[in-house]
Amino acid sequence: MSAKKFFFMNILLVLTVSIIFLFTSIAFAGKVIKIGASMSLTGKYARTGVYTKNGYELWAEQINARGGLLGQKVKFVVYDDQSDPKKAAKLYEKLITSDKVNLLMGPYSSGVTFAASTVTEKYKFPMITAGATSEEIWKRGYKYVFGTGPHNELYYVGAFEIAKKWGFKTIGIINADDLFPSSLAKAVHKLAKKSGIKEIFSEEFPKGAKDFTTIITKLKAKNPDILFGGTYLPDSVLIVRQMREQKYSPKMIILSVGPSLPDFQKSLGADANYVMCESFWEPAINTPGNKEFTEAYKKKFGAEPEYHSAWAYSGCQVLEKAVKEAGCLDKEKIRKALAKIEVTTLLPGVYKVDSTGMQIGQISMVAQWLDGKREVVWPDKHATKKAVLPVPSWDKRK
Amino acid sequence: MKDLVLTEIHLHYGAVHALHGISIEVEQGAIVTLIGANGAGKTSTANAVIGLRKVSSGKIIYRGNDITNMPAHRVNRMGIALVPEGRQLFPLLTVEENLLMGAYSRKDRDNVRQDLQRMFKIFPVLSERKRQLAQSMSGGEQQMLAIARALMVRPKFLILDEPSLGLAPLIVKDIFNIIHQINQEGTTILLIEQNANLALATADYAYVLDMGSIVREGKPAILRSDPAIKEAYLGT
Amino acid sequence: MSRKNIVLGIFIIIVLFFFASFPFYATGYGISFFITLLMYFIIAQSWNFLSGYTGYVSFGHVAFFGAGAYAAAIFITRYSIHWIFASICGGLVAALLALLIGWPALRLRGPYFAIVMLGFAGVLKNVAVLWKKVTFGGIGISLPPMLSMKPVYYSMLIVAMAITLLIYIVTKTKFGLRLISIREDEVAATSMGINATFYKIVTFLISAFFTGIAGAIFAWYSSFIEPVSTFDIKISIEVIIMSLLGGAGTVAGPLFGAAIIVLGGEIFWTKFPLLHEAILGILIVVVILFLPEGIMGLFKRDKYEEKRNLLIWMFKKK
Amino acid sequence: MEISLSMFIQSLVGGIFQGSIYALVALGLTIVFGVMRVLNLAHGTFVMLGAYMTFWAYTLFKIDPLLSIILVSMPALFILGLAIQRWLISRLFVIAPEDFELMSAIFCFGLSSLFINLAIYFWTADFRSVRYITDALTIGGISFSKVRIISFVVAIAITSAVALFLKKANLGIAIRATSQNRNSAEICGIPTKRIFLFVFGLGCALAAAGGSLLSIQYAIYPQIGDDYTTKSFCIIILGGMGSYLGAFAGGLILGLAEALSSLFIGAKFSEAVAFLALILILLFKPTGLFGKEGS
Repeated sequence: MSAKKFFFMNILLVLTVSIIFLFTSIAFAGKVIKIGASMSLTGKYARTGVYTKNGYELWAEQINARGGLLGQKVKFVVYDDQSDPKKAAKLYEKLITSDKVNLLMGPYSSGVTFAASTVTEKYKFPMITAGATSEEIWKRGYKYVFGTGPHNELYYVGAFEIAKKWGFKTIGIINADDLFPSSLAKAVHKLAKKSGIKEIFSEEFPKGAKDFTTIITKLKAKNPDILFGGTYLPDSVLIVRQMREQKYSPKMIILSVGPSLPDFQKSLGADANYVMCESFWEPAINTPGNKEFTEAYKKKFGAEPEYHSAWAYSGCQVLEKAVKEAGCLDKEKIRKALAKIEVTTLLPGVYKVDSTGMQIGQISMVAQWLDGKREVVWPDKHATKKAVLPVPSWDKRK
Repeated sequence: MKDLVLTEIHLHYGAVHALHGISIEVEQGAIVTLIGANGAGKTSTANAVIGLRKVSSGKIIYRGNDITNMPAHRVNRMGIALVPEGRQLFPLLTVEENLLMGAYSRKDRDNVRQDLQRMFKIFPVLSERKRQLAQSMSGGEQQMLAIARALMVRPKFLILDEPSLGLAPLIVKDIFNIIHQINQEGTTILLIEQNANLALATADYAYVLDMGSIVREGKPAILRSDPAIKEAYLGT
Repeated sequence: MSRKNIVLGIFIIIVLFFFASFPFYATGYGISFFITLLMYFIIAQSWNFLSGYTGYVSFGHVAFFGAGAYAAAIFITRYSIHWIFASICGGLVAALLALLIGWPALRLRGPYFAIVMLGFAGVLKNVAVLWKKVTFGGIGISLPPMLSMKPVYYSMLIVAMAITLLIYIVTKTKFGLRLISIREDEVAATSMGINATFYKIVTFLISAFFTGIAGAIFAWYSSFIEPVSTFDIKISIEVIIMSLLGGAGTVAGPLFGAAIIVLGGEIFWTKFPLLHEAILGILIVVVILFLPEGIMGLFKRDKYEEKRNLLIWMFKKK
Repeated sequence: MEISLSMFIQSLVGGIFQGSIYALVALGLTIVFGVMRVLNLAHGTFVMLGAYMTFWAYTLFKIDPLLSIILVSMPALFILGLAIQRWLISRLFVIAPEDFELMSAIFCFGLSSLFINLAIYFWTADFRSVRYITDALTIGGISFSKVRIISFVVAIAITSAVALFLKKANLGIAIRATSQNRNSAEICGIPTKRIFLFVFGLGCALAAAGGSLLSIQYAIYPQIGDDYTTKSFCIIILGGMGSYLGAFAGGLILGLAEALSSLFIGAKFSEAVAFLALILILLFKPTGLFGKEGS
């Protein structure tokens, strides 16, 4: 054995000993309630992950100002999962066993939540998700994961109501091929069937596709009344641009994710008009506490809140109610409370879950870009404008 | 006057000690030859002079300038050109482009054009094929091209590494005629050859290299009569 | 037995004892951290076995990891096979794929083989996305929840020990020397009567098999797999860096490398949540440029001497 | 579904437009590989940096995106390339001459990881876009997006300029000479180290030009280049590694193959096409479609 090797061996020995201490040391238990979550602070969901974290933090600040939860201060322990499901699973393991957190909130995105929930289930630790909507999460018979926000199948209920009212008959569905858009497309497929709208075109494209010429050419040939796109922001922008180039304009356009972000309009300008999308939350809607939330958010973070923050905040509201209902931090009691309570939050509708923990009470609104603004067009209770349909053809626009 | 003086050159390839302190002197205007068996260190010597291989110790002086471990492209600018072993052409460049590259370091572009014509005159075969890729030519033609490429820089000192290797006797004769001609026009020549008969017939002075050391040196006539040399290198 | 060997032996026994007893006093996080570490041990060693010993550098080892994971997930969910058997099946599927791609691809050398493997991982990822009937496409496969970590931990440990032991044994036999002779000079090796193709393919199969098993156990451990993160090219690169850092073509090198990178990642990523990947990037750059002595083995050893010893050895045998 | 002639032509046009950008980006990669044997896994990252250069030049100083290709993104990345070659990659030649290709690949991966994450850190992961010309021409029922016509013209112009430079200019010939035989180039008086500097800078600048053209067509984000790295590798293998004509033809072929496969079998297969082409070429004709057996 060379001197170099021997040196390495020594280093390894020191490392192993320190690891033993690292992982076996019992976390210091303070007088605060620790709420754990992993969040996509870097990686592909970095942006939305940060919004979600902001929502959590704002709630924590406010509840501490109100005197805390069960009389104790709360504190978030948030780690970066790099938008990687594998990392997130490990982090929940860490939060539960090493940090010994008292409560858990979910990570961002369905894929990450999938992985995280397998860990929380193993430890029988209830977790409220405020960033995952794929119903697949609740189809596994898990008992400890509770959804907030409308799940995929509820995203476009309103949109189809509108479509039926206008008498649209056919739909074309295109979507990116990864988890979230695929499951949205599946949900839309079901909704269309239920509403008696015929699906005459359907196609998947690789995530990050850089050219939609061919898909749009095909859509144009089939010419469905409604175009649904399961998209992210870059694809949604590109699809609208290329639709304009090819002068393709279906009677109704619904795209996911992209149009619900302000960048959509920034990138497209007037071309963004008439595109519809789901909307979980808008600053202007009249849910209880919404105005105060928006104000507080602007004050704390210096920017307009995105729906992710409101959603995260609402998830915490549910957690707050459930803990109060349970009266203690016992996981089983909290789980039982989560399964039966109904909570009004910032989001439209009422928090209510079915027997699997899947959200059924909160609804998704429908928004449409009109004159450079995103307006709520459904449900009537929250509507700020009436939907403008059918979408005028490109040469008739201003 | 000495053109090139090598003093106590040592050279290593990794753990292999290729040159064991060799010293060589080349008189201006002469043809000096370096003979020896395969692996004796002949190409290593050429590479050390031209700057492709770093020497571990020793000095290389060219016309009073220290060129030890100078990068090859700068050695080239000092007027030393190499016709490398195995030709080492640019296979996917045309004959003309290969020649142009030979004159890359020259600033006088007009004269380069003239020299190009001159090469075509000396080597008519290249003129016929100037648009062809170098790799498409026969071995003899490639050797001509390699020599012509080296001449394009108007060298004052030319090193030829195994110019006869793998060529038919008739072509070898042609090439050696050209070498003589170049020498007569005033270029000093260091000729590295395995074919000792040929080399000794051409050169003014000779060194014999074996296992990385100079074992003998002298006028060709004297070396030729040496029984040991006769047996080892001249095949008689 | 020399004193050094005794020290080494004691050291190995301590390390093994530590690994074997770890789950009894560690937290869940500690165990899951070590499962990840062991997983990287396996993949890095598998890569090392192929690339460190034969010189065929694979940039797409994640292909076998993903194939193993998917195969196991499919066996478990469709045919309700116990996960341990499914893991072995996963390894076999990976080996089968290795045969399929290796037979033609191992004729290529240098950058071409590296890139064909990169492309192969890309193809498999696309298969996982497109072959919806079996893989459920982008939606992924969710498996029954894994309720106890200890069996997963010990199976990873056993596989990691197995591949390490295998490499150790191979280096001590003619088989290993032949692999090295292929790495050093394939033409010469062939001319000495070594059936290079046979040795390369066998090595490739074994390498893929173990990587596949690691993927399969991982699938069970994480209970959910989907194409993008399962076929993440980063895994391929990470194991290469681990092996290089520790020393490719050595028995212990990749283990050190994996330990340093996994542990380092863990530390950086809690300390610098926003910059840790940039730090990993810097680490790669610095290690390759400024710490070449950290890169032992294949990439820094004195090749001339080694080749000479090897040739002497080969001729003696003849 | 019935495919009409106009649909076919429309996808063909889309494919060629897309392919021209692929060709431009791949040309940079193939020059760098051909001359220096660097497997530049950071090539797409330079595409991303180029895109951001154009974006910032437009946002902060209102510099026209097309102008900024020549004024900002190409020069900036050229200089970055010089610096990387001068202080980093040139050391690799010394450290790992035998395993240079592998080491350079991993090294570049590290570099790309560094740049991407710095981009996320400083510029955030937000999607950005330059709003440029957005309308289209319609000729005989086929629409031609103006911005893509412009991109096509620019891409072809830059590609041909570089091709012409490599073919005719003395420095261009010297670059080719260096790629074929570095030692011979040295003995001919070509300063190969300086050629390497120039070549790596040129490779980065070409990536940057591609990035600038992306920024006027798409929303850009820090990971946008990743696709271009893998696709460029597919292209240069398709065309023959180190072959300039091959990179150009390979780019167009890939663009067309993606468009036509999405027309005839479905868009979801368009990504797989690139990888499949890569594998098939490597297995059956490793020198690529246009590769020549050189030294």
